[in-house]
Amino acid sequence: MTEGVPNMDKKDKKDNKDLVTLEIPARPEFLGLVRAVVAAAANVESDFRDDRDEDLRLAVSEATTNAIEAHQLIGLDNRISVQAAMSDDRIEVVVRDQGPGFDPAALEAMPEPGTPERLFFENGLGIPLMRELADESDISSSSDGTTVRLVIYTRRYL
Amino acid sequence: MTEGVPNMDKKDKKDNKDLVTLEIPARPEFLGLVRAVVAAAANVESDFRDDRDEDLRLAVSEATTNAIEAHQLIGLDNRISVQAAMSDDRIEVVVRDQGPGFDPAALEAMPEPGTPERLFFENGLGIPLMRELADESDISSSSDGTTVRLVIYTRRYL
Amino acid sequence: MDLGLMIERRPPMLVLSIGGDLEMSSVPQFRDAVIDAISAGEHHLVVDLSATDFIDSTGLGALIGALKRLRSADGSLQVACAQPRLQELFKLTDLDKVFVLHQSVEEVVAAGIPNSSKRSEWL
Amino acid sequence: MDLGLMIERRPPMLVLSIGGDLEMSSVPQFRDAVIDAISAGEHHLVVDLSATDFIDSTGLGALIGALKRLRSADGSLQVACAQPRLQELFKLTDLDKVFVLHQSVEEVVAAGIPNSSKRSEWL
Ligand SMILES: Nc1ncnc2c1ncn2[C@@H]1O[C@H](COP(=O)(O)OP(=O)(O)O)[C@@H](O)[C@H]1O
Ligand SMILES: Nc1ncnc2c1ncn2[C@@H]1O[C@H](COP(=O)(O)OP(=O)(O)O)[C@@H](O)[C@H]1O
Repeated sequence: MTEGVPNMDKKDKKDNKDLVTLEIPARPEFLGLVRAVVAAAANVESDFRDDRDEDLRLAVSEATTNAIEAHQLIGLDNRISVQAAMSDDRIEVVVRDQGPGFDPAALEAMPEPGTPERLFFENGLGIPLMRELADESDISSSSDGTTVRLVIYTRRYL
Repeated sequence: MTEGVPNMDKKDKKDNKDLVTLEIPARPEFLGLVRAVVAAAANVESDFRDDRDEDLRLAVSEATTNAIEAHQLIGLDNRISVQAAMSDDRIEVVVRDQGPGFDPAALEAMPEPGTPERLFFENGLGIPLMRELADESDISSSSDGTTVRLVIYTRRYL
Repeated sequence: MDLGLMIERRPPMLVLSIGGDLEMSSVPQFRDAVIDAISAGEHHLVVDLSATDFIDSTGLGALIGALKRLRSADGSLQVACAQPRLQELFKLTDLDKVFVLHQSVEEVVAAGIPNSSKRSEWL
Repeated sequence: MDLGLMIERRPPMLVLSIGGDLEMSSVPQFRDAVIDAISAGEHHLVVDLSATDFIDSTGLGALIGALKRLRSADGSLQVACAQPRLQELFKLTDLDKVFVLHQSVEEVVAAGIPNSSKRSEWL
């Protein structure tokens, strides 16, 4: 049930200079705040291209939306944590929730676009999109919660 | 050395629904992020008047500037924490540092404006200004650090 | 976040312009607007994303939901979106194959209600 | 944060316009600009706050510092600031008694270099 193990705590201890942590109530009203914070944090000392700012905002918003949904699903009042670690050429964002967890490997594949079945899928777009936008992404999930780690570079190298 | 005892931890336990916490490196480059976060947090569910947004941004910026200076003074790498608790008609912001502390009661009074002495005071404007802008303000300081609590209402009642 | 919704009658169509963010916090308002339109007899909607600030997978999901609702009422949903960034987002999620993206509301209005095309057979 | 500094010669004055934020992170850049101006022989500065986004006590302190530097070089510092919010800030800190706030750079330029007034005796 683990796809890569994000480990920012260790890094945190070695070098806590460019680390911004945000905790928000698990409510969708705070999504815009999360987007604003990661975009601002990214650009404090580096210069992210506009398209990368947008990739960052969207990828982090997807991860945070899922975290909020996870808490709401089990009626958990705890807050969601978003941590951003900045270095010259990238930002690494870790979104943590204490929801019920899930198995990322077992997510249903989407039906082909342009088929009638596709129309029944109003959901399930978030994680594929997040993975597409981020240069690196790991999801680590257990019954204690889920941690999503996303890395976005200042420029698109692909 | 204590002027009122901020106690948000207790409140935190009772009702953590509208609490936003931000931790930033103790560097001035992050001041703008703090201002943006408190202004955005304030307006997530309440409607602060423009002048109150400005009061909030400035008062919190003053407290955070002092916190950053306090860490820099003793070469402390730890981060500064800014906590915002929102309710219908107000926002309560607590800025915490782990700097050397000071005695707020012993701050030198400023010379009269319009006197030659005044010109020698490039400093010492921050705390009086912060107290003037906030509807409530407490500073609690010890050798373990300083906690500043500021309350701003959605409207000015004075 | 604010949906920034503006509604304009362009008979036989109804234009919903989104000037803010279409995401988890604003999707309920968008869904209600679609339901209200359908019950008021408006079955041909145009969603105008020209001035939209932000849209995520929840917002895209809401567009799919609206399309389903309108199809089952024999209606249509068309999208006006000239922002390259948002066009790319539709492509990334393969939704450019579900929605035809028009350059502007005027383009949609000029073209009129879509014929039952090849696409509409299975959508 | 960005100071957003623009420098314009308006002989015999030099205008420093601040289009961004004047606070702890940008004060060093402002201070350097003042020092550079003085060593280039420009002793009559106008600080234009018309487009300034944000200024705090550290920024106000830097203005006082600049005034001190210029006075000891027999120069002058004048401030153009039509924003009511910033005018209020000068009042709150009693700095409206240290600086004369002008409505615009044009107003300062038209008035010319200030005479050694009553104020200049002790400033
Ligand atoms: N943080 C999380 N905690 C628990 N379950 C999650 C989390 N993130 C994703 N999931 C599960 O994975 C599914 C797919 O997520 P996603 O691709 O974002 O689409 P959507 O959220 O629209 O369903 C979700 O429906 C949910 O069941
Ligand atoms: N958080 C703090 N930690 C330690 N000392 C502080 C703190 N806040 C204020 N002080 C002390 O109080 C003094 C006055 O602060 P202030 O009025 O903001 O003016 P300034 O910061 O410009 O000196 C500071 O110079 C500093 O010595």
